Amino acid sequence: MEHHEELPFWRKYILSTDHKVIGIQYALTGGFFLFFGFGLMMLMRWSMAFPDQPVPYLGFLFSESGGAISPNTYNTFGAMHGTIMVFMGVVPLAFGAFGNYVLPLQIGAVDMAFPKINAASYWALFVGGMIMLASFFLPEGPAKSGWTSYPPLADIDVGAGQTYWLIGMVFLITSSLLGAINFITTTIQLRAKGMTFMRLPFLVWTQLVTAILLLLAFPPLEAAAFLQLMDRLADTSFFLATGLVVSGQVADISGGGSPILWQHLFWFLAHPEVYVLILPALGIVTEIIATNSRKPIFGYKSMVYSLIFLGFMSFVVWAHHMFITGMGTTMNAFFQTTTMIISIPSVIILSCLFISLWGGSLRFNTPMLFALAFLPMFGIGGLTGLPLGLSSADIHLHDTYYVIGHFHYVVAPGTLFALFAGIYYWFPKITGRMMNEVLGKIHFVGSLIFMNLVFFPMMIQGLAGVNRRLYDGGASYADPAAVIDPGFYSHVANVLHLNKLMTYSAWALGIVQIFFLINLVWSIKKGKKASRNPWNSTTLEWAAPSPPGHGNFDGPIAVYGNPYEYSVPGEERDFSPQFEPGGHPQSQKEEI
Amino acid sequence: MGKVEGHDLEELNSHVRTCIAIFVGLLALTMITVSVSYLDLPVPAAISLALCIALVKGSMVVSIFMHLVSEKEIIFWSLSLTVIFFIFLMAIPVITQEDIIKQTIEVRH
Amino acid sequence: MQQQPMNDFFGFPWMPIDVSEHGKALDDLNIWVHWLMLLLFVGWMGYFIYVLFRFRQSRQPRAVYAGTKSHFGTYVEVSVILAEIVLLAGFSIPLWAQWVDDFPPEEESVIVRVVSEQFAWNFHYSGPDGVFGDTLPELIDVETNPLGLDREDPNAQDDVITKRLYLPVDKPVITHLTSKDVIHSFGIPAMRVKQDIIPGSSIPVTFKPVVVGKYLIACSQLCGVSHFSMRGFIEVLTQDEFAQWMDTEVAKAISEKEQGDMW
Amino acid sequence: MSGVEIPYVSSPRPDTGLVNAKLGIWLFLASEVMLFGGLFSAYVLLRVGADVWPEGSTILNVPLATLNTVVLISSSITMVLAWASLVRLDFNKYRLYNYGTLLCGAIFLVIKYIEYSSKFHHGLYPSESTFMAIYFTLTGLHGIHVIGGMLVLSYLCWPGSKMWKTEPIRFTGRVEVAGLFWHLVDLVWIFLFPVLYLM
Ligand code: HEA
Ligand code: HEA
Ligand code: CUA
Ligand SMILES: [Cu+2]
Repeated sequence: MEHHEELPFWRKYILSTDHKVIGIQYALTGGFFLFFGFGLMMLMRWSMAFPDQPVPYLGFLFSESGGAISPNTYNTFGAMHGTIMVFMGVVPLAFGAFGNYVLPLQIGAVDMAFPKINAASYWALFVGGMIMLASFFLPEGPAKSGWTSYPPLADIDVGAGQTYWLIGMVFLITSSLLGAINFITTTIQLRAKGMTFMRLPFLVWTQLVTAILLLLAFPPLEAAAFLQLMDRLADTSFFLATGLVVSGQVADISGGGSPILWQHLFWFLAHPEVYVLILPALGIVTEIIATNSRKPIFGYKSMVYSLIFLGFMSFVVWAHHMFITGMGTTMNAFFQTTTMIISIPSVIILSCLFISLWGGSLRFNTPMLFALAFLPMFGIGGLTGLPLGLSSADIHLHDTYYVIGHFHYVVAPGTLFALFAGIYYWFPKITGRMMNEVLGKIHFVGSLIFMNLVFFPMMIQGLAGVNRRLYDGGASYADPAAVIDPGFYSHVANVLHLNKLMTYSAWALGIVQIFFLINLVWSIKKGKKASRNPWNSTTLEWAAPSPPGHGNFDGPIAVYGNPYEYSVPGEERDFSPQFEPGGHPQSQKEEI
Repeated sequence: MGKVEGHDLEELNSHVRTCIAIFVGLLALTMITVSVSYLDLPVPAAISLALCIALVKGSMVVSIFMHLVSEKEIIFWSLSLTVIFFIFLMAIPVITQEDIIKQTIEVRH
Repeated sequence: MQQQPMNDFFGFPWMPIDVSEHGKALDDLNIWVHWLMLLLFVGWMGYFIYVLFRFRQSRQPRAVYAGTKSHFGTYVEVSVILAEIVLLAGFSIPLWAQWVDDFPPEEESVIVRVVSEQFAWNFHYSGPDGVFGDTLPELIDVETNPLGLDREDPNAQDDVITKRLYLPVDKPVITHLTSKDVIHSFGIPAMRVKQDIIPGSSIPVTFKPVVVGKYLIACSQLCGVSHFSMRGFIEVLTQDEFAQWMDTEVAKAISEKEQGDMW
Repeated sequence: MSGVEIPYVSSPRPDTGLVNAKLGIWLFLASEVMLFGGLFSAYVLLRVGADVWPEGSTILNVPLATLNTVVLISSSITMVLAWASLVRLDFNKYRLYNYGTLLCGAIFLVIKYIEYSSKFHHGLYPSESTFMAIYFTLTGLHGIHVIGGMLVLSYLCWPGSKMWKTEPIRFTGRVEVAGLFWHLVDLVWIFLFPVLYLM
C-alpha cells in the first residue's frame, strides 16, 4: 500500500472516518453501556432479593433512602436498564461495531460508502448516550416509565427525565438511520468483483436485513417521540384521553388523545427492533459455526430466504405485545397468526445451523463454544415466545416474569453469547493477536451456568404469576403483614425464595465477566501473535492483514466462489477461501 | 452546447419540457382541489376526492420531478417495500382500534 | 409466609391454583404448547449432544463436504407448522373469541364497575335498581368520594362503592374497567384474568369464580412509584352471604345519604 | 480523509446502474416517508376516534395555504431547472435558479410565520385541541424540513459549489440528490395541504 502522511491523534482515533476505527469506537461505547446497564441491574437485583435493605458498599449512592433502593429509584433504573441495553448496548455492538468492522471487509470494500456519514452516525450515538447519562444527574432522576414509556404515565411524569429520554432517543434513532443507510448502500454498491448476492457471507445478509428494519421501523418511533415531546412541552393531548383525574385533580388538558396510539407506534418499531437484536447475532454464529465445523452451512439459500421473510413479517406482528389492551377477535386472530408464522423462519434457520454440524469436524475453541451454546439458549428463548404469541395463553403470562425470562434468553445468553463469540473470533483480525483460550473457557463455562441460573427461575416465577417491574420482587404479594388479613391466596409465596438465587447468580455472572475483561486487555499487548488467517477461514476479511491497514486489502480483490467452501473433496487444504480460485466447481457456476 | 458526461441532451430537453407540463398540471390540480373544497360536498366524498387529487399530484412529483419512472430496479424495489410498510402503518393501527372488545352491554347510567 | 397450594405444571408445582370457570381451558392450551416446546427442545438437544460427541475433531479429523442429504429438517419444520395451526385454530383463537365475545346475560350476572387509580382499586355496584349513578370528575374527593358519584342522581341513591371486590360464587361477573389516570391492568392470577385498563375507555371483562375464598388482584402494568403494592382484594362469598352483604351495604349507603341531606 | 478511493462516487456501478449517493438519498427518503407515515397514522387514528373533528377550513387560512402550495410547487420546478442547467454546463443559470428555489423556500416560511402568529394571536395554541396539536406538529416538522433543505441548497449555492471546478459530475450528482430531498418536502406538503386545510 502507498504510504500516507501521518494524521494527528485526534484525526486518526477520534474524528476518524475509517470504518475500522469507527467500528472500534462503537464497540467500546456499546461495551461500556452494556456494563453500565448490567451494573444498574445488579443493584436492582439486590432490591428484589432484599427490599429496603441498604445496598452493601454502594449504599452511599442512595443516602436519601437510607442506603436502600427506593421504588422510585428502582423504576428509573429499570427503564434505563432496558433502554441502555437495547439501544445503547446491543445495537451499537452488534450492528454498529460488527457491521462497521466486519461488513466492508467481508464484501471486499475499502471502506463504507459514506465515511463521513458513518462518523456522524457514531457521534449521534455518542450525543444520545451522553444525554441519557446526563439524565441520571437530574434532581428527579432519569425516565421511570419503563423502556416502553407508555403514556399517560410517561406524559405526566414529573421532572425532566422523560424529556431527556425522548431527546436522547431522537439522537439514537438518527444514529441508527444514518448507519442503516450506509450499510445498505455499502452492501449493494461496494461488493468486490465476483461477490454476487448469493455469495455474501450470512453475516452480511443479516446486517443488510437489520439495516432495512432499522431504516423503516425507527422513523415511526421518532414521530411518536415528537408527539410525546409535544405532550410534555406544549401541553398537547396526543396520548391523553378526555377526563383524566390525576391525584384527585381533573387534569387541565384538551383531551381527545389515545394512549393506545403510542403503543402502536412504539411496537411498530420495537418488534422489528428485537429482530435487530438477534439477526446480527445469528450472522456471527453462522460464520463461526461454518469455520469451526469445517464444512459448508447446510441450506444457505433457505436461510437467506427465511431471513428475508422474517424481516418482512416482523412488520406485521407488533400488536402481540398489546393482546390484552382490549383487542377484538379478528385483529387478535390476525396478530396471533402472523406471530406463529414468523416463528417458522426462525425454526428453519436454527434447524439449518443444527444440521450443519452433521458430518463436521468440530473444533471447540472459545468462539465456537459460545456460538454452540447460543443455539439451545436462543432455542429456549424462542420457544418460550410461542405461549406468549398465543393470546389465550398470554392472558396469564403477560407482564409476568415469564416475558422477562423469554426475552432475556434471547438477548442475554443468546445475543450476548454471540457477541462474545464474535469478539473472540475477530479479535485477531482487529489487533493482530489471539485471545487467551484458558481465560476464555472459564468465561464461557461461568457465563453459561450463571446465565441459566438467572433466567430459568424467571420462567417459574412467571408461570406462578409474579409480575415484572416490582421493586421488591413480589414480596408485597406474599408478606403476611402486608396481605392485610390472613387467608388471602398468594400466588407468589412459593417462588419468592428464587429471587435470592437469581440475585446471587447475577453477581456471580458479573464476577465471571472480569475474566473476559482481563483477557481483553491482556491480549492486546501480550496475546499470541496471529497470522492473517488464524482460523483457516474462507471469507474475505481473512485476506487482509491483521490488523488491516488503511484501505483494507493489499490490492484489488476478487471473489471466486461461495462463502463457506470447507473440506472440498479433492482439495488438499480443508478450506478454499472465497478470494482464491479453487473450491468446489459447483460454487463457481454463477458468474458475476 | 456542452453537457456533463453521462447525460443525453435530447433526453434532458424533453425531460425539462415534461417537468414544465407537470408543473402546470400541479397548479391546475391545486386550484381544482381548493375550489372543490368550497362545494360543501358530504364529508366522505370530500375526503376521498381531496385524497385522490393529492395522490395524483404526489405521483406526478415522484415519477417526473424525482424521475422515478426511469429509475433503477433496486430503488424501485426498496420504495415498493416502503410503500407496503407505509400502508401497514396507516391501516393496521386504525383497524385494530376499531376492533376492540365491544359487546352490547353498556354501563347504564 | 406459609406455603400455598399450587397447580401442577409438568409435575412441578409451578402454576397458581385456578378458581375460575374458564381458566382450565387456558391452562390446557398453555400445557399443550409447552408439550410442543418440550418435544422440540428435547429432540434437538439429544441430536445436538450426539453430534457434538460424534463429530468432534479427534473422532472426525476431516469434515464431510456434503454433510447430510436427509430431509429431517424439513420434516421437523412441517410438523412445527402443523402443530402451530392446530394450537391456533383449535384452541387459541376460539378461546379468545369466547373470552371477549361470549358475555353472559346481564340479568344473571353481577355487574361491577372497576375504577382504578394510582394506586388503589375502587368497586362500584349499582345496587338493587341495577342502574349506576352518574359520576362526575369534578366531584371527586380522594377521601370521601373517590369516584365523584353524584349523590343527587336518583340512580345513585342505592349505589355501593367499596375498596374490596366482593363476589358471589358460581355466578358470572361482568366487570367494566376504567381508569382515572394512567394505564393499570386488572390481573387476577388465581382466576387467569388479565385486562389492561385504558384511561378514556371502559372495557368489559367477564369471568366466573367457582371456589369461595380470598384472592388477590395484581396490577399488571407499570403505573408509577407504588405499582409494586397496587394489590386488590377479592372475597368470593357464597351466594347467600353475598346477598346479605349487599343488603347491609345498600342500607348503609341509603342511610349515609339521608344523614348527608339532614346536614 | 485522504487515501482511500471509494468507488462509484460519481460514475455508476455497472450492475446496479447507480452511484452511491443516489441510492443513499432514496433510502433516506424512504425513512422520511415512514417518519411522516407515523404522524399521518396518528392523525388518522385520532380523527377516527374523535367525537367531533373540525373542518380545517373553518379554523385555518385556506387562501394563504393555497398560495404556499403554489410557492412550493414553483420551487420544485426551479430546482429541476437548476439541475438541468448544470447538466448543460451553465453554472450561472444554475445559480440563478437556485436563488429562485431559495427565495420560494423563504416565502413559504414567511407565510407560515404569518399563519402561526395569527393563530397565536387568536389564542390558538397546540394545547387547544387535538386538531391544533396535530396541525402544529405536522406543519412544524415540515417547516424544519424546509429549513434543512434550504441549508443544503445554500451550501450547494455558495461554499459547496467550488466542487464544480474540480469534479463537475460529482457536483451535478449532489445537486440532483439535494433536489430529490427538496421534491420530497414538496410532496409531503401536497398531502399536508388537503389533509389539514381541506378535509
Ligand atoms: C432478540 C429479541 C427477541 C426475539 C428474537 C424474540 C422472538 C420472539 N418473540 Fe419476543 N420479546 C422480546 C424479544 C425477542 N423476542 C422482548 C424484548 C419482549 C418484551 C418487551 C417488553 O414488554 O418489555 C418480547 C415479548 C414478546 C411477546 C409479548 C409478551 C407479552 O408482553 O405478553 C410475545 C408475544 O407474542 C413474543 C413472541 C415472540 C416470538 C413468537 C418470537 C419468535 O420469533 C421466536 C422464534 C424462535 C423459535 C420458535 C425457536 C426455534 C428453535 C427450535 C425449533 C430449536 C429448538 C432447539 C433447541 C432449544 C435445542 N415476544
Ligand atoms: C439487550 C437487552 C438486554 C440485556 C442484554 C439484558 C441483560 C440482563 N438483564 Fe435485562 N432487561 C431488558 C433488556 C436486556 N437485559 C429490558 C428491555 C428489560 C425491561 C425493562 C422494563 O421493564 O422497562 C429488562 C429487564 C430486566 C429485569 C426485570 C426488571 C423488572 O421487571 O423489574 C431483570 C431482572 O432480573 C433483568 C436482568 C438482566 C440481567 C441479569 C442481565 C444480564 O444478562 C446482563 C449480562 C451483562 C453482561 C454479561 C455484560 C456484558 C458486557 C461486557 C462484558 C462488556 C464487553 C466489553 C466490550 C465489548 C469492550 N433485566
Ligand atoms: Cu396500577 Cu400498576
Ligand atoms: Cu414482539
